[in-house]
Amino acid sequence: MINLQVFELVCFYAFAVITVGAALAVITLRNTVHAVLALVLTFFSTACIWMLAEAEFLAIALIVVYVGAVMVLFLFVVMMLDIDQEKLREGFVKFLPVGLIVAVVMLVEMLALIGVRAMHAQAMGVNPATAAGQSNTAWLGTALYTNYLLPFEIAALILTVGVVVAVALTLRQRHSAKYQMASEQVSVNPRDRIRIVKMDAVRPVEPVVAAAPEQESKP
Amino acid sequence: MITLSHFIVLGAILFCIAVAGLFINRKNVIVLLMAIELMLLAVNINFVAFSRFNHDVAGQVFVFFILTVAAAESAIGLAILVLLFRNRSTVNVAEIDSMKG
Amino acid sequence: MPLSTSILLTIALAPLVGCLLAGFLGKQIGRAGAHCVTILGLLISCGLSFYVLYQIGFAGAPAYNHNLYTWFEIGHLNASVGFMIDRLTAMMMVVVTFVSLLVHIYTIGYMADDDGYQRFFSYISLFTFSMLMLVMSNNFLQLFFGWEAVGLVSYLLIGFWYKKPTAIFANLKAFLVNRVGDFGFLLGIAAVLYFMGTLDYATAFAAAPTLVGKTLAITQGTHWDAATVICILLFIGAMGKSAQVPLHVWLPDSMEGPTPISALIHAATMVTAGIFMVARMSPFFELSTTALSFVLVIGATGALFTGMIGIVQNDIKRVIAYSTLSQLGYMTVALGVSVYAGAVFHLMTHAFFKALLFLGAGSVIIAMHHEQDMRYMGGLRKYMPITWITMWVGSLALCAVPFFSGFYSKDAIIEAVGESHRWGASYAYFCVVAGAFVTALYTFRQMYLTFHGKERFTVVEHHGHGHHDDHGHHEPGVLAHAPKESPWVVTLPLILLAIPSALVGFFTVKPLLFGHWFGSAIHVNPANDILGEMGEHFHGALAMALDGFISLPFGLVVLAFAITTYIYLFNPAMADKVKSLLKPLWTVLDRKYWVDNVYYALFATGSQKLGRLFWKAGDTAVVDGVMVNGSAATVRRIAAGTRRLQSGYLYHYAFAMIVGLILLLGGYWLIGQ
Amino acid sequence: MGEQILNQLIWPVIYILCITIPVILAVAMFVYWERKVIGWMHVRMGPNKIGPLGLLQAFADVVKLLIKEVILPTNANKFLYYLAPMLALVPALAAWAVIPFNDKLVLSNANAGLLYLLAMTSLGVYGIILAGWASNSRYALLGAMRSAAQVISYELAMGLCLVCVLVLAGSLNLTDIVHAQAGSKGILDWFWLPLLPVFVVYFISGVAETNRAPFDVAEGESEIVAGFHVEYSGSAFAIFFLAEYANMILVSFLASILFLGGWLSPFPVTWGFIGHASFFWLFIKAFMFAFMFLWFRATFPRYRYDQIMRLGWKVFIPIAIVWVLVAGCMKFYGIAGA
Repeated sequence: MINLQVFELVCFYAFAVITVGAALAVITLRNTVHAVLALVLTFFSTACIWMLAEAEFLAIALIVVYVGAVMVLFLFVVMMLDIDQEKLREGFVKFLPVGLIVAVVMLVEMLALIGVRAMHAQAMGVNPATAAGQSNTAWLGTALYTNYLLPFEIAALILTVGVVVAVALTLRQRHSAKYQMASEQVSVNPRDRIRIVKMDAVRPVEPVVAAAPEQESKP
Repeated sequence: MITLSHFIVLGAILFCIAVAGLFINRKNVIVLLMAIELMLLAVNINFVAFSRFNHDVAGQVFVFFILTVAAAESAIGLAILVLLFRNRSTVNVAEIDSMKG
Repeated sequence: MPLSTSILLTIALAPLVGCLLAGFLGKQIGRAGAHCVTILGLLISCGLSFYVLYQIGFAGAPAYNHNLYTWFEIGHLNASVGFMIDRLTAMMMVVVTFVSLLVHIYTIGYMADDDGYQRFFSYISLFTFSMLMLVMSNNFLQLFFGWEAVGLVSYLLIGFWYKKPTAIFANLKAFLVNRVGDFGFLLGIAAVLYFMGTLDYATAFAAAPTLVGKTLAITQGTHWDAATVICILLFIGAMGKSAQVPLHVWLPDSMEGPTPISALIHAATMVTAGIFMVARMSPFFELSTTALSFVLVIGATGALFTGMIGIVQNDIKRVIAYSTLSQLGYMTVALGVSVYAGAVFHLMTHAFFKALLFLGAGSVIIAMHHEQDMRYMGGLRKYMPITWITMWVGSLALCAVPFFSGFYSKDAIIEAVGESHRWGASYAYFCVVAGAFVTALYTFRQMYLTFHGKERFTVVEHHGHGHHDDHGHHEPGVLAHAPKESPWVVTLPLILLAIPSALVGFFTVKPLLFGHWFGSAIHVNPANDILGEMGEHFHGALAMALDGFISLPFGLVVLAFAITTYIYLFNPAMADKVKSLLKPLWTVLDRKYWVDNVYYALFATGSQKLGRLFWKAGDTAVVDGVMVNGSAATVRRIAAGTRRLQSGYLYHYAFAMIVGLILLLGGYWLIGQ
Repeated sequence: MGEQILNQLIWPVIYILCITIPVILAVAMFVYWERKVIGWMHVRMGPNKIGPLGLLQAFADVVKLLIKEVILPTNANKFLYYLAPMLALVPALAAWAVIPFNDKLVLSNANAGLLYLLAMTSLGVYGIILAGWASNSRYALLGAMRSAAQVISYELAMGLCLVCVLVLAGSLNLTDIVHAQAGSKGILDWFWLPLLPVFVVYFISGVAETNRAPFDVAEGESEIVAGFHVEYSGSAFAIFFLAEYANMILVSFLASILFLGGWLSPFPVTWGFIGHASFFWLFIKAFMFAFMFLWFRATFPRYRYDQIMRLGWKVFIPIAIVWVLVAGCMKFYGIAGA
């Protein structure tokens, strides 16, 4: 008989291992594109872990927002910029020990604070959303649109500003490109373009010959 | 049986990996940005876990906002990065030290 | 019929309107517009002033005292703007507006070529407004406002030719010296407020007797009589404004301003503000014989010794300026012996004849193309007869020749001093009598040098006429054109001033001096009422003049006339002989008793040294060295250290953050243990 | 124990196969159908040699593709080059997990089914990008960039259209969405009527999202040869092909479910037999949409790239945003929606 809890635990460990492994890959992989993909995997497995915590909405939101949008942006940037990978790797080995020491020290401290051995035996218990008779999405949505309405709107504003800023930063006018300016073409004035000259049909006889010697006789 | 500690420890490990990433990839801005995303993820894991175990919606709401703001942040960060690359032809942090005192 | 408020307001504000129009719209309305509006304002003001004088002085209207506007109230202190019009005020208003009107007219001719024409008219109208506010005030605060405002205009007008360094120096000097006096004046007002609790004249005067017996501890353990302190402080203000020794030094230098200003401000009106103020404060001064003696001695000293300087001056305006100082001394002496009416009477006559003299001098200066040195004049009589005659009228009035207006006022003062038994009165009597001699000496000398004798200038006709407005002449005594009589706008005021200079004393001496015409405006203790005693021997103006011919002062005048006539008309070489003979005395006078030098050494050099000390020790060392540069250097030093932390490398900052986080976590963990 | 393994592991796998195999077969037949239809529209015969009426043509193609060599371009990133087709296919197939065929017939009746769909469609772009980049080819990279940008842009419009639907339905569950369209008036109860502009936007966005004509600049033959999969051949190319057609069919099904009442009959329930709900209706509707894909391809000239982006950002997204408000109002005032 498969114990559901054991199954969940196994799943958790599996995803956790994938998450940690992918995260390690993110920081160690030589190729930045691979690193980005490793990060995508990290997000993906984290989303699965959140599923285990029955936070479905956030799990999917994580995938939609991060995997579907942000990481694609990363990929775009990484691919489009002509980056010298090797130069960026300089000092990797040199700083590896420092990084490891710092990370380990910090981890030990954190674990000590959390109290690994005690392993807070707080079981998951009842899903609060189910207890409230709602799906997780509805539970979160209700909270968002009632108690957290103002922060929600502020977040919307931040996103808008973010869009504007990102566009404003990267927008550049290409002066080499040639455009047709429809408005200018339409509003052009004929008189600016052509000049209508009235001329006699027949060239008049010029009395220049007679006048010339008279001018010369003047001092 | 999954307990709260499972999540928190996972979060801690992820965070420390991100910190280590900051150090060993000290030249590549893109990886630095990704390390920061990892840190945020670690924090978010904790939030989700606490929300789930304390039966409090606030944690998940907070994660929602973090996701939102972090998305905006990385968009702007990448925009700056593109601009930087356009002007300096590098994403090497070691060459970006105009703020040096 | 009581006076109406609107008339009084019109008197005060008409010059202000003229001032604003000429000042702010000067460009738009042009030169003619500027002098038209200001003179119109003055005409209205002057005409109404005569009407007020008639109403108050002769038609029996009651004195006017009302607050028109409350500026602010703090507790019991009520600062308001109001008018107090009694006979004293009414007379002052007439003097001020009449002289001012004539000066306005005169200015048209005098300033015709000046660039600052509109500005000048604006200033003198502003001055008239300020002076009217001063004399019409019914409280100390408004008095102080007017006091400072006339000071301001005086400052502006002395420095009217602001491109001339000497003018700037002179107006700065006037300003600084007046500050000394004004400081005393302000302290006096503060003392009045302290003891009386009010700034209103009527209330304060009514409460004046309560001052008796009150003392003030200026330093620990000393008891100063309150009335004496107040009066001396107020009088210090008068000393500054009325140029009394030792604060007289600014007045001669103020001659740097245009001549109409010298006539209006530095002879006729502003400098007499101090005299007016003391007369107005007579209820206080009568309480303190000490203060009156102080006034007496100061005035007597000024009357004689500043006059003596006038003898050796060569600048035509400076002679008159020292004469003004001397005459102000006479007025002050009159105040000192409680003959306030005499002081004010002399103020009035002096205003006429001194303004006349100044304007006459101005007329001469115009004719001489802005040459002011009398050594290069002489014989002008035939070129400018009107100026010559009117100047003689003014001079005779100044010398107190009987029948001229100056005689009545000055002789009354000399007589009153002789009658007085106040401490210092004998010294003062000597001074005023000797002063009569000195006055005649420098007056006749000036007249002879200017109008009589040989012509000491040469006329060189230039081809062009373009140098007319050139103030700086190329060579002393060389003129481009022959001198000629001034235009009618200049001579008309001379004639109009010559008439009162000659006649006003004869007609007004009886009511003003002996007829208690001022009534309650001037308060004199019965014990001090010298005029009353003199009035018993008074048998009319004619008799007084006839008596004057046999008095000692007139004898001295005749003597002086003889001496100067001999020297300057018949034996010009004698002047230099006398000069070398009395070389030490001449030097003393020429150096003006070294007062300026002493001041310069004491205050200017002293404050310069003090300033240098502050500059070196305080500013350079402490403020700059320690506080400004020091703090900057400290910041720089700290920054130099911390700057190394700002490597500009992102990972260094991240490292710092992480280390901080590790330490935080570690500390938290340790505490948790 | 064994029963549990059966229940929790074996059956789901069988279910998944029951969906994926028909989808793959459907793709094969759809390709055949496409060539036929376009042929008819061009007044040609289309494939007619292999099998009766050329019915086996698609299988012949598959066999040909499978036995062809997969060529790895020089300096290509081998791992990503092979990973990319799978990344393209997996989301395309995984999305089917939440598609309900009728009341009961659904692999996972997930609460957040619509969200899941969004997530899966957003993943599809990875396959494209990685394929373009890993090929180490300018054409491929350019095509990938164009395609990815296009997909992401139209995903926004599409997502906003879905928001309109879920506002009216009040649920993220696809089955519930279909139920919300049930009513006595048949076709008039479906969401296409109150959401008509959004319905049009959604389907056009779906066409653009799958990089189909007239939005197929990513693989525009005349410009950049064949876009991101220019370097692919053999089975790897087949997988991309499979993913694209699976996506087309998915979009057709989704459009039917979201706007045309899924398995509901267009006729009122009271009309007896033809008023009954059945998954045949769903298939008919989906077939109609799928046919329109082909129709578009045969009919319209290709858009220019900037025109595509302008259409997405400046026309569709504003329309969808406005209609979210309109849908909210309709819901609030009870005009439409459950």
